[in-house]
Amino acid sequence: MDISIIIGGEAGAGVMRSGYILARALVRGGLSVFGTNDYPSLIRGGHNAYMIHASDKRIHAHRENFDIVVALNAETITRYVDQLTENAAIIYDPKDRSYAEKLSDKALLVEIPMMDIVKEEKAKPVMMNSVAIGAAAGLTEYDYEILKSSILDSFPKPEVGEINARLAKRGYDIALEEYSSKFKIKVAPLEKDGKQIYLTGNEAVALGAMQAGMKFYAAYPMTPASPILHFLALHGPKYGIVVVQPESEIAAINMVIGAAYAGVRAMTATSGGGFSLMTEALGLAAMSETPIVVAIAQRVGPSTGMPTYTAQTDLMFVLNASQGEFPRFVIAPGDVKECFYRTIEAFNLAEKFQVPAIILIDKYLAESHMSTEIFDTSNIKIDRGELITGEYKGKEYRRYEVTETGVSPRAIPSTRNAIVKANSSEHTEYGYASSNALNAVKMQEKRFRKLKYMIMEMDKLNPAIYYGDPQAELVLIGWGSIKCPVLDALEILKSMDISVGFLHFIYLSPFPVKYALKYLKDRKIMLVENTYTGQLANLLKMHTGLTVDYKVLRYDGRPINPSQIVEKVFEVIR
Amino acid sequence: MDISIIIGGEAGAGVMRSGYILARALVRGGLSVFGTNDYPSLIRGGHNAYMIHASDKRIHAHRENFDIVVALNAETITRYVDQLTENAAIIYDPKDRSYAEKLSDKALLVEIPMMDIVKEEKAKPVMMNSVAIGAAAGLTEYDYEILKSSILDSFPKPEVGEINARLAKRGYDIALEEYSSKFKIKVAPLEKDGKQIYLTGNEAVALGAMQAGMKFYAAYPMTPASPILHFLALHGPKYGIVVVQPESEIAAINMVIGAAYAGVRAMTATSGGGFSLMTEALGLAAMSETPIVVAIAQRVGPSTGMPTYTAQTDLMFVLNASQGEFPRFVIAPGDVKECFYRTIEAFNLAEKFQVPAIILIDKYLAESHMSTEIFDTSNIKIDRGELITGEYKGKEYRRYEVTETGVSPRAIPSTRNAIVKANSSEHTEYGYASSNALNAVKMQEKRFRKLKYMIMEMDKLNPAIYYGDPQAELVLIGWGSIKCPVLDALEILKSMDISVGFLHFIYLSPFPVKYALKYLKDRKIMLVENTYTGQLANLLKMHTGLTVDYKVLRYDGRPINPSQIVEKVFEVIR
Amino acid sequence: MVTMNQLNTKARNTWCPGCGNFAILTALKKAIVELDLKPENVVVVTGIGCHGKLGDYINVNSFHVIHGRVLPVASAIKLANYELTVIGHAGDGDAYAIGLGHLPHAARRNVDIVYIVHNNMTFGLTTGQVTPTTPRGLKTRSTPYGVFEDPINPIALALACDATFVARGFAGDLNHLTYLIKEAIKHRGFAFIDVLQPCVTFYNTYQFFRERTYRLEDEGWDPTNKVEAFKKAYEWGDRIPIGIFYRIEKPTFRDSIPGYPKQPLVKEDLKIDLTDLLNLLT
Amino acid sequence: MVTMNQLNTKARNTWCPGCGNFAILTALKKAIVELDLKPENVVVVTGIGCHGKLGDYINVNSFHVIHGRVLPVASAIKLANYELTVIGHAGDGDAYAIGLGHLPHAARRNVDIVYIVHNNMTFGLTTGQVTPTTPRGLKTRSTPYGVFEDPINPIALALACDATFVARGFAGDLNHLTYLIKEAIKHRGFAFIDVLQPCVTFYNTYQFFRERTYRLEDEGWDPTNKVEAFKKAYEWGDRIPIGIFYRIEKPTFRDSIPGYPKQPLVKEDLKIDLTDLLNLLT
Ligand SMILES: Cc1ncc(C[n+]2csc(CCOP(=O)(O)OP(=O)(O)O)c2C)c(N)n1
Ligand SMILES: Cc1ncc(C[n+]2csc(CCOP(=O)(O)OP(=O)(O)O)c2C)c(N)n1
Ligand code: SF4
Ligand code: SF4
Ligand SMILES: [Mg+2]
Ligand SMILES: [Mg+2]
Repeated sequence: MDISIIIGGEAGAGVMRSGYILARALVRGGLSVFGTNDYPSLIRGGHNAYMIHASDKRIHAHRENFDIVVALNAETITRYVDQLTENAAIIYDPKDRSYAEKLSDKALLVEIPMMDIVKEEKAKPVMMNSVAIGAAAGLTEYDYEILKSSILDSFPKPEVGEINARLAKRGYDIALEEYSSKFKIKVAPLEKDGKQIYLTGNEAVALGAMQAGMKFYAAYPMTPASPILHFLALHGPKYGIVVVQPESEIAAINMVIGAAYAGVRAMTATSGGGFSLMTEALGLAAMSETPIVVAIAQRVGPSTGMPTYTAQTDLMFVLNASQGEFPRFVIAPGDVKECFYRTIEAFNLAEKFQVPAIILIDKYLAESHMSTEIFDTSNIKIDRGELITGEYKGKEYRRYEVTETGVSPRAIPSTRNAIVKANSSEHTEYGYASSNALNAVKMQEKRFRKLKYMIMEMDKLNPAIYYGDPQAELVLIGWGSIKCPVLDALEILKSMDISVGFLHFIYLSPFPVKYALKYLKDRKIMLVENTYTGQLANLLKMHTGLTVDYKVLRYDGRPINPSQIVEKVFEVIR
Repeated sequence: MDISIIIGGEAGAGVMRSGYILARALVRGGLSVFGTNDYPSLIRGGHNAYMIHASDKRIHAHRENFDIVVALNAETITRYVDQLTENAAIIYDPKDRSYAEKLSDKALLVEIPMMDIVKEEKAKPVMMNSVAIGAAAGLTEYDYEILKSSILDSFPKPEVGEINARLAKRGYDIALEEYSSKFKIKVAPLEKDGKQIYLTGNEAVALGAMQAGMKFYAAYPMTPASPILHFLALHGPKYGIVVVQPESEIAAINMVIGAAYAGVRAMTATSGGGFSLMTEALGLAAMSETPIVVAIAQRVGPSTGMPTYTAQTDLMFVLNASQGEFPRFVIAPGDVKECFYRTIEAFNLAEKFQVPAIILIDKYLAESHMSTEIFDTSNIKIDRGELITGEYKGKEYRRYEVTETGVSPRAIPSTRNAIVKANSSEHTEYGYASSNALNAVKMQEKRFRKLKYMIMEMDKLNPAIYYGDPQAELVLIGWGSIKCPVLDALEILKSMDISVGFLHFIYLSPFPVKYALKYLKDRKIMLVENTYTGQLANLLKMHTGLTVDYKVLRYDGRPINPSQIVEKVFEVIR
Repeated sequence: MVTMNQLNTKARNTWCPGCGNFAILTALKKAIVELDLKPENVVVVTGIGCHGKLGDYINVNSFHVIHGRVLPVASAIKLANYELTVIGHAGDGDAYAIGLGHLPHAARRNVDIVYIVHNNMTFGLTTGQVTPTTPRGLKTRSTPYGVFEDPINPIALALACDATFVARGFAGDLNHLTYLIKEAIKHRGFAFIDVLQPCVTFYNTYQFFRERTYRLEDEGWDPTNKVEAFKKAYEWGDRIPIGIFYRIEKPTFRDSIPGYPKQPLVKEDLKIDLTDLLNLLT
Repeated sequence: MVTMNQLNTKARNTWCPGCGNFAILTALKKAIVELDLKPENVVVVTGIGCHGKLGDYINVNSFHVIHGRVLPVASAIKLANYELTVIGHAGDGDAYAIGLGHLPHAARRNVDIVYIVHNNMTFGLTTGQVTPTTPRGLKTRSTPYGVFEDPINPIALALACDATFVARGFAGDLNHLTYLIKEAIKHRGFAFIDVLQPCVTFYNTYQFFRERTYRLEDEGWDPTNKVEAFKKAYEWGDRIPIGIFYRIEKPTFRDSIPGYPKQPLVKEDLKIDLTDLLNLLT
């Protein structure tokens, strides 16, 4: 069983929420579910969509075609004509019948009197979306009780949940009774061990930060990173986490640096434009060796670009941001699970090496929901590196003591017998400003000596992961969220007996050279990336000399589809 | 004749000015002169130095050892012991005799009663520096009248010039009479055609901007770029140029964008930290296709680093700054002459392609003075590209009209029959915001279509210049100010019958791939760069696959010496 | 003479129905029509946010810049070509959060532009987070337990920044707002208007302000006394004043700039003769 | 108890002899000694400029940050560990040019820190350019024909930003300055002190201010009336007031933050149990 459903309507019609509720019901049935949205940068009136891909096998991405179109308005009916599968159905309200009728040869027309039902039940017009998702569930003969539980748990106010559940039931019944016999795909809950959760990359990053012991979060809203702020503002206070929205991204990152200097784990998140404003302070963190974590959710640039659409175009920028040279971690998780665990890793690495660590995601990963087994938090390790609190036992504390690893013992203010002098200027071991040439060499080499140890540590952390046929001639490469469509593409290709490999880069800095050489040498390489220029290809060449042979690129703001990858592989293999 | 003189003293003692005056006197004598400074980031008390390298042959850089040390204080006497040439002399005041005497076997001791002379002449103590440079001139038997002319023209107030000239004469006479016979190097003016000017990279960039027709300059002070602001603030108003110092670098670049949108040529300049703050607006310029010029004078990072010292560490940052992908020009002139002409070029290219153009220099080039033939301004071309003023003759004006070259006709506000809509969001041809997928592709491709034409244009402009033996097995590469020490190193090597080549990159974006391949394929390559990581090597590999074999790097904030290069070549050639 | 209709564009308006931005747009258009300005000589500079889309909806030159940078861009457009009428539109997030650092400087320089802040007390376009003007206690997406900072007072701030024209408008009072915008355009110098703009989706303040606002002009307010204006700026309760709090004349930025040529910069010849200057460097 | 001598460091002082910064440093040290603060519990955050070197010269924790960002860094240090005494030192360029956007926000939040602005009316370290407090007409390196903008009024601005402690000091009046810094440290909330600091190299104002400054405290000034304080802020002529213009109590930022734990953040356990939260996501 594999089904793809799209719910569409006007911005403000609750498209995303109802899509989420339906998807969540499927998740609760043990299915593997991926839900993603498509919306323009406006509050009301534009077209919004939520796409659900669900399967009884493990899936990782959206599908570009749909088995069910849930049309909350007329526009939705016609918008996806070219993306209907053979046995598709369209759910719509009778008021939009004239649009639907034109498609009678393309899809099963499932007319549900949503507006009437809403009126009869004295509900708000916007609640027609609950009727609609009820109908979608009914059409596939899914278990209504599970849908109901999802609805009830998704509205904070029980009375509201109840109404919506009632509305869904009405849509459910009509679809089940009048249409389900004509619709081929049936969805049934699975018997499966272990609870699943259904969450976005943003939420997973937020949870990872919480689990890592972050106590201070400051961020200025910016699509698509704002939900991290919303999530932490809502849930942080219960866990003693201070969450503030300061006056700008510049303030945010400088606050994070201040908090980290004072000894708490701290993070900020933003998108490219906000990160542009943070570049100067990123250098401050590096020079003062203050461990901070910055999460960046990319969107389409340049400049304001298309704020609600996805891209991977900030890679080279993030790798090279800020004046001067310093080592940094840039970590790009590929799905929600990785978002959680890699964020924890980022906090540990930042403190262990006293360098900035950047989590690099994109709108597609940040805002897509994925089902995943509930996170195992029993084994989380917190490694604060060479942190000194309470009292310094040595003789005379030097914040920038030159050591073999480049990492200096890090006391925090209030430590007895230690005066902690941090400095953005080049400095002596004590932290006093110095422009002495020998000192400069000593300090620059100290900071860069960390790199060797960072690489050693990274090499233990699966910085790049290989999937698929170990011997494949053709290896796809990609980073971050590209994992999602590629893994699904791999499955499709496998089902066609085409075997390729996939090397997924999670670390971009330091660059996992060993892994790249091990898996890519003497293979044909195909890059898959949401950019125009193919940045990872440049990076790979720079670090290893290896050249990418083929590219699957996309730069219209939409995520790459598994089928787009499959097609390109076809083209190449022939 | 080749001489190297260092003048040292306390910050505030007028070291730089007196060094400049002496150097200028040599320039007026037709010599080839290079003058550079070394000072910490403070106003009083630290040690300052001005180094003069002069020759009757063309030279391009400082020398790391000195024939004359002009010591305005005791510290200077001892500071350069290890850098004295065989026949060196030290000029000092009797009060510091005890320090000098220890060096009597290392140098000719030229004791000049500078303080006494100043007192006798009832001048200010700081004016002892004029006595000192007079003595230096006397020691080398240089023409006093030329020195006098340099002094008189270097003080705005004639009376002050007169006193200083008198003081210099007294130093001159003593040195000439009592010491010159014991000093080997004699400096004499040359008979030479054509006037020379003596100026810094900063001044040359400022002059280039003026000559290019820049009418608006906004900049926030930042070492080592501030002198551009000072120069333009002083001289701009006479030429109808508006010069403002706004509240921040963010304000500066956004002002420049506003002015450029309104139709005037506009520029800002800064160093790495300020540029960090400009990255967001750089993307605005790119997305709105507003032609701006940004000059960046690099200094040592990360962060505040060593503000008054030199580095080339911002290359990768500048090439990749700002979110999203867009073409840009990054041009790194190698000496003052190139600063002038390439800045004019940058303005033309920015307007022709409606992209940001960046002039990338560094403290060494920005603040070093070089003698050069007076700029020929008779043939300067101003090319404003597809600018429309007055009246738009077409039907309905579209700011972002899609064209074959990617460049759209650019009307400015006030143009009749044209409404000019510029936008940082992705937009339609009219400039209205749009997140339509097809439109996004169209626009991203339009902007990147320019790249092809930018490269074609670049290829005509000597984007990388080859020096030295055309057949050399070993080719040095470098960019920007590296040209200075390398050209002198080449001369030294030639005099030793060692022939190497040098490919000097002036354009870093677009990268001159053709030139790189033409001159570097199948050669041994040695990178010379003021960085820790060797950024050009990475860039070269990324763009051409070519690998650098050897590196001469320096990251203590001091410029690379010709002799450092010579040594490395030796080491390799053996 | 341009008509209201000619000021429309083909762009589809995506503001929420009922949004206070419509009134600001209409008032602006009316001001342009009534002052008989030529569209090609008007430039609207907008920030990022719902308000920022205004440029798409009015047929004059426009520049949709980046978040918080309306003032420097607008200031320089005016310096480059002072024959243009330059009107900046910023959101309260834009103007008072990320971009607040520019306000005191534009004000003290007395740049001859109009600065209209669409103050809906929320980050509209990013779905309703707290801004520096959101009242304490209000639950927003980023302050689910209520705003925990005191808001700024834009009028007091603009006064302390020595702006030469300081006004407050209300999007629910179109005629008065039109009047303010016209006066602001006519003012020679930096004209600041904070407009109370209900956001029907995230913070609908229509009723609140309808019940409380009154026009300073109706009470014979004397807008020449800064200390009195400052006092007035703190009136915020049952009665909330709208109108021109303060207005004086002083030289504009351009008037003060040494060497500003006799015509707009944009008309200056690009060719200059540097011979004299180069000779100074010999 | 710490002594003045123990507050010295080994770093070589590179301020010009006679610089006003020396007095500010001394006043700060005296305040620390007199209030009997433990050096390890004091953090000094400094900006970039001559003033920024202060951290090198005092033996307490210090963070020499980047230009203009003293306030966000200092604010967060305090939030992370409110047992620390956090004192920000900024230059007038730092505080009033590039960093001015942070002032209104730190003020309205009432972050419990001290903010001392070394107002020498020049960019000292970059060799004397105009800043937002340089008087009109003065010739500087970036305004060789005289400053052509009106300066800001830091006191008026801080008042309009609703700072809860607004003072002006003079580096030529060490005792008074020490008093101000002590009061500022004791103040629970955001304490702003603009210090008139002569720069002997680029703008020597010792005599000018010596002749004009007088202490508000000597005149029985009542620092509880904002409008009066605002009026006073504009007194700048033959007589220039120094002292505490305004001072009130209100909850600090930390007091207002929902969920701030019972102890400083820095003492909180990093391990938390997310089970409940994860269950919400099933
Ligand atoms: C540098 C930067 N940070 C954040 C954003 C995200 N952003 C877009 S609009 C907006 C807030 C808009 O609020 P406001 O200025 O009040 O405008 P409104 O939508 O309310 O009209 C923000 C934070 C951005 N575009 N750029
Ligand atoms: C982002 C950035 N821009 C510019 C500079 C250069 N800079 C260093 S100090 C300074 C001005 C200092 O003036 P002020 O803050 O008044 O301090 P003062 O030296 O007068 O104490 C500037 C502009 C910088 N360090 N960082
Ligand atoms: S969200 Fe608010 S400000 Fe934005 S368009 Fe809707 S009503 Fe207007
Ligand atoms: S330049 Fe001015 S502020 Fe800086 S140290 Fe010297 S006197 Fe002090
Ligand atoms: Mg708003
Ligand atoms: Mg200053």
